[in-house]
Amino acid sequence: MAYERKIGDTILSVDQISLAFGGVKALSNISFSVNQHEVFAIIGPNGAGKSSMLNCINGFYHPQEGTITFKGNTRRHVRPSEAAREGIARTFQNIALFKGMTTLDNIMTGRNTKMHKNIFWQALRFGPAEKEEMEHREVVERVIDFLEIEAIRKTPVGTLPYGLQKRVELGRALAAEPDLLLLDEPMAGMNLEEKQDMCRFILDVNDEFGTTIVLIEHDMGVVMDISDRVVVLDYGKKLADGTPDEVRSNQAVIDAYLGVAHDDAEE
Amino acid sequence: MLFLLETVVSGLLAGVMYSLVALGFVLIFKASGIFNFAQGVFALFAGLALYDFIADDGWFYHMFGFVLPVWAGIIATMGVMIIVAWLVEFLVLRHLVNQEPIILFMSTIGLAYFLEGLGDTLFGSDVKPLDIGLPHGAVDFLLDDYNFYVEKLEIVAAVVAAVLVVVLAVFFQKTRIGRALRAVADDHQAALSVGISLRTIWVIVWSVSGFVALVAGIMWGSKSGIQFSLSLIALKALPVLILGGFTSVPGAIIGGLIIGVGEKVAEVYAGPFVGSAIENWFAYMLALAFLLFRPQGLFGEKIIERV
Amino acid sequence: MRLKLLTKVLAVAAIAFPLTTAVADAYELVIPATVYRTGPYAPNGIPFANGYGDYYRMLNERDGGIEGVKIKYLECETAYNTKQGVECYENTKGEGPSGALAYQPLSTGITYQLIPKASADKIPVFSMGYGRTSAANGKVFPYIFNFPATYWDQASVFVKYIGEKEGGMDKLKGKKIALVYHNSAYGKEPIRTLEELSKKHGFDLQLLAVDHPGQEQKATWLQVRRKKPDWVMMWGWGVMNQVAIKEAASIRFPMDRFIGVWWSGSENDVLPAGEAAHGYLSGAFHAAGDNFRAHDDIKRHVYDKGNGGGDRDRIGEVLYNRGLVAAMWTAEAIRTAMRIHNTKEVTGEHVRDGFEALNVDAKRLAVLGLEGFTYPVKITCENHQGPGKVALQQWDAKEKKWNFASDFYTPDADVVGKLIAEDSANYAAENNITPRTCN
Amino acid sequence: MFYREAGQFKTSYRADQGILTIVQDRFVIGAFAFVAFCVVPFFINDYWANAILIHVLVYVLAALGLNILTGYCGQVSLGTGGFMAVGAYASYKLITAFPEMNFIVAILMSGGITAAVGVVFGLPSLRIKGFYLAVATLAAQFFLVWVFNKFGWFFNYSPTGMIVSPPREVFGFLVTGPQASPEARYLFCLSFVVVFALAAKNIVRGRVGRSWMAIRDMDIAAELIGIRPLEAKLTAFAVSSFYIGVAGALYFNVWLGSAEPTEAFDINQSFFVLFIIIIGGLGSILGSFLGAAFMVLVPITLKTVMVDGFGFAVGAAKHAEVMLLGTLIILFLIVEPHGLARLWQILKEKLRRWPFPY
Repeated sequence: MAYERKIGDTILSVDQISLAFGGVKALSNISFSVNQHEVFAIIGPNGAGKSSMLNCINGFYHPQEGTITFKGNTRRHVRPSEAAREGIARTFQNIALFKGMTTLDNIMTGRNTKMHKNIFWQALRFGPAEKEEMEHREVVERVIDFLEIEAIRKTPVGTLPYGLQKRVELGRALAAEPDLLLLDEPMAGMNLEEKQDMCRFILDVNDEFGTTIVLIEHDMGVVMDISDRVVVLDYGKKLADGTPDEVRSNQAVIDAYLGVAHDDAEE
Repeated sequence: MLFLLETVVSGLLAGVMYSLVALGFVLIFKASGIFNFAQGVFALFAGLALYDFIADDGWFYHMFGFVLPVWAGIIATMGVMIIVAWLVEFLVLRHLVNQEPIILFMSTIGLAYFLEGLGDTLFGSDVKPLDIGLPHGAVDFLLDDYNFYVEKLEIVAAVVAAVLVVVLAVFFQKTRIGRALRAVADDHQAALSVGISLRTIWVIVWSVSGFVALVAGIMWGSKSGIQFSLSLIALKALPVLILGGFTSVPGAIIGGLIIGVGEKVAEVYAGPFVGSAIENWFAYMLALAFLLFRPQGLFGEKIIERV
Repeated sequence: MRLKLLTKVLAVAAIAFPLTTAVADAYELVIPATVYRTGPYAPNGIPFANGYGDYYRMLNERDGGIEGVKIKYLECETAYNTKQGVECYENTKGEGPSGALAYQPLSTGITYQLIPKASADKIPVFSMGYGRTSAANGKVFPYIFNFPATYWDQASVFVKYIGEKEGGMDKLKGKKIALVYHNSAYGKEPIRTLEELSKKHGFDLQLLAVDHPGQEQKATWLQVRRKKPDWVMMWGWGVMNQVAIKEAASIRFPMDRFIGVWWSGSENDVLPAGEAAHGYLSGAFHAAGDNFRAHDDIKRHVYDKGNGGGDRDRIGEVLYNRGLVAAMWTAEAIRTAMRIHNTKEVTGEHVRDGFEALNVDAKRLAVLGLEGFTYPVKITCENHQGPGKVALQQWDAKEKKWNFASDFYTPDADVVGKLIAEDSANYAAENNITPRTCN
Repeated sequence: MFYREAGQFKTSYRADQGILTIVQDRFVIGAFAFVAFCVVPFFINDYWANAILIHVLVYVLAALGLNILTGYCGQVSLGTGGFMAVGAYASYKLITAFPEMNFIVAILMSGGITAAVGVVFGLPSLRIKGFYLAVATLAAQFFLVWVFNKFGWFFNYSPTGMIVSPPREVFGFLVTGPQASPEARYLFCLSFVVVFALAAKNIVRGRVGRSWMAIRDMDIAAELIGIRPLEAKLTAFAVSSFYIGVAGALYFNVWLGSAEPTEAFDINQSFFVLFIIIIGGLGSILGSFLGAAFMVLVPITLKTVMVDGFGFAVGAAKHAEVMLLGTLIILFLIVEPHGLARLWQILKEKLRRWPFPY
């Protein structure tokens, strides 16, 4: 169903990542790469290490081994704020909005890394700071239009329903105009209509802004439908990667999903 | 060398006195997540009430014409503290369920104000010498034979503190109410869902910490007389709290000992070089230094961050 | 006791009685008092306020005021807090046609606060034995009075007393004297003087600060044990006094070598320590006890009518008497002002002149019913601190009363005078004040 | 009926992001400003200036500072008293060492010095959170007060450690010292407060303010969208301390005129400012004004009513006042935990719909 798009070179490559909490191995020797302009899905059962993987990519967890190369910069440890400044944005499994702020302000925080007027100009506001603010407001308004959330612009996000909060969170990530967008279960807990909307937004983002997307999702229908490539994790290990069709026919994946008994010694 | 030992022992004993105050904070924080600013005023209020029951110029004497013996006075005061705890739950906490910690903290400040005014109105502002027969003065043979000074009152305080901790531990570990308390401390929602009444638990916890406040009030009050300043002992407990962790009973004791020894040794040995009266800020700096390595306090529960 | 209970009941029932009965049309002498009956220092503030107020109430009842003009005594609660003192001052200074006639600020912070303000408003401040010591220089501080003796006088008198007990001032050389002080402006007052005196006499001065409130003094007394001073002086306040005396008793420091400032020498301070406080010394410039005619008058004219400020059986406590003597001097200053300005409608400025011409000698004291209660005081334009004499009183734990342990000593004028000149000159320079000339 | 926004359209983002977007609001605030600047000075006397207006204004400024740190950035601090002391002592040293220095410059520089000190004591906030941080800032409180009490250089070696503010002029009007007129001192403080409140409002609705609030609401998520916690927290500490330092300088120079560290800047000062922002409303500029007015005016009103109105004995009145204040605080928290500012907002919402029930 995907559009005819120009898939570019590798933008992100994950190389031999291992992550452990105390004695528990969350990820072991994971490698894959994501190409520019791609919709890339990470799937796997609960506890497979999907969120940990995202957390490694944007620097919230620091893997013990392996490297991550983003836009040609190879690193293992990076602070999350620096990852964001390099162009990685994300949404969260449990919504992580700023509850005390309005929708508009939440999305404006996404522009923070792109605003540069210092605090003295801001205290004065009149003049350059205001001009800068207005420029970014326009960008944010485009995001708001795009996500069709104009009506809740001035509402504190804490009071919004779940589906809308998810949308605002996506808006905040989009406002940063990222090169790589990480979506952690963007459709969890949504009904069919909301899911359809969300799919549309994701594909539109990918299409209109050319943003590379890495997403985690449980709904196989959705994943197989919208992603270009899929990587399957299970118990911290990579089972397979490839196009949806390849993955669908992979025996290991089928076993994992259909619940064939695990060889525990493998752990 | 002997003097250093004396300083350390004095510091440990002073630390026990701080722990007595800190314990009350810990109990309430553990069970309800409330930082009870009124704990110091509780100690004052309990002391005032006790004095009133056992002295011949109080309300009690005027109303009934006799005074209570000390043990009965303590029991009667405990009754007063239970009533206070119940009123606090009924009039304040009940209406503030699920508010942010800082709001609850603020409400305890309102409570502190109220009790301060009430205590003064009911019992007057004079210094009330509290003598319930606790020994005080130096331990004679040590001072006479070894020139080593230890205060009797503080030894009593240490023994009382030890007994108190044991009693609390037994209460928490072995009794049904204790188990319920621990359940509430772990997770309010879960505790509620298995049929534990949060309100009852809160009344019990506040009563217990009222009891701890009474003990602290007796110990500190025996030293200085019962007076308004007693409510300020809370400030001595704060560094102990951050060092030991807000949620740990052993933390309150160990924290108290560390702070006590640390500040006394610093004051006696380093004080003269940098100018005296450093112990107040030194206690906080010491606690701060520990915090930089363990941001949740020495015995506090580890803070796990997730997204 | 019954009365106390009654007061309590009244307070609880929120039907307190009016302190002053205002007569709208007559000229009244407004005397405000910034008292502290609440807060950590209330135990000290209450007896002082009672004594201060009772004396005025007695004058009103007995003599119809001062020279027949009623006194309007206004209390304002500060809780020993400077910020509340500001409100009290502003609230009371314009009261009545006379305006406030004299302030008794009763806290070092409020006194410093009022020194410039009251001077600008031309209202005398009578900080009796406390506040800014260099205000003794009337040329720089025309509206501030701190007689009969200052902290610096007192420090020098204590050293004299110690010298006498050691067998002569030359014996002070090499002796160790420790100062345990409240770590605040008040407590730090005597340090400069003692440092000068230690240079002069060659004793070794050890400074031990105690932070507010002073409930925990382990470290301080450990240092006393370690350094083994021969004498300990204390500039303490509030709970610090009680704890210090107890701690000193515990380490068996001899009480008759432990001298407190006159704010560390009341019944409140020694009673919690019980027998152990026997022999403890403190500074004093007036007697303790209620065996003076003025006390009888207060009982008869004030307490018998149920208008007393406190408990009848606490009349005559040290701090009560201190309030009383402050009221007496203030009233005499107003009387003097009426005489020299030949008017009954005196203002703050007149009362300032009254203070500067104040002369309460032994004869006058006898007339006032306070014979031997304190020593004669004469104030002049230059000298606002008076004679500066201080005696030592000693606590008798068995009788539960204070007795004089010495005569009134005169201070070391050389040392103190130099320091006053120096500090008041600094103040004048910083605040662009040209000292006035006195003639 | 009268208070509504119907028919008021905004045609630019600029207009939409104004502070007062409703005409009626602008009118009310304008009227307030007019009265404060042009009417009050003609009626002010010593009592109103010293006991009430300057008192409130100084605390508004301190509360703005603490609100930036606690209300907007979520870092609870109990070091306010200590930081006010830094501002006060810095200004004292500056104006006594350089008598010719412009007084406004001296005050702003004191704020700058306080900001630097604030940043140093803000460093632990990177690791320590919540009440642990609150108690850790007490270390700053006690340490700073100790320093100013201990080292003679700070108080020009006066024998007691008391500092007294010398008379200084601004535009030819005395603003400190006993001879300064109440209107001059009031207008001086008012101007500071108005300018600083506007600046604070501008900062909190711009980029910096949003990053503070992001840290407050969810620090991890804030970091993951590119906000550097170090930078955000330390700017909050710096700006907050700057405000508090200026407040401390005004508190000492213009309001009290003299101060000693152990009493004027003690721990109660820290608590008092914290009460103001909680009662007024955390994260609200208006709340700082309402809270300061509440905490200053309520006790004075209670006292006046009880002592002057009913003739209570002062001691009993004080006890009753403390009890009533405590009760009021609890009552307010129960009625509206988000403070007076939120109460005001709810009132406006109601007014907007009035006279219709919904």
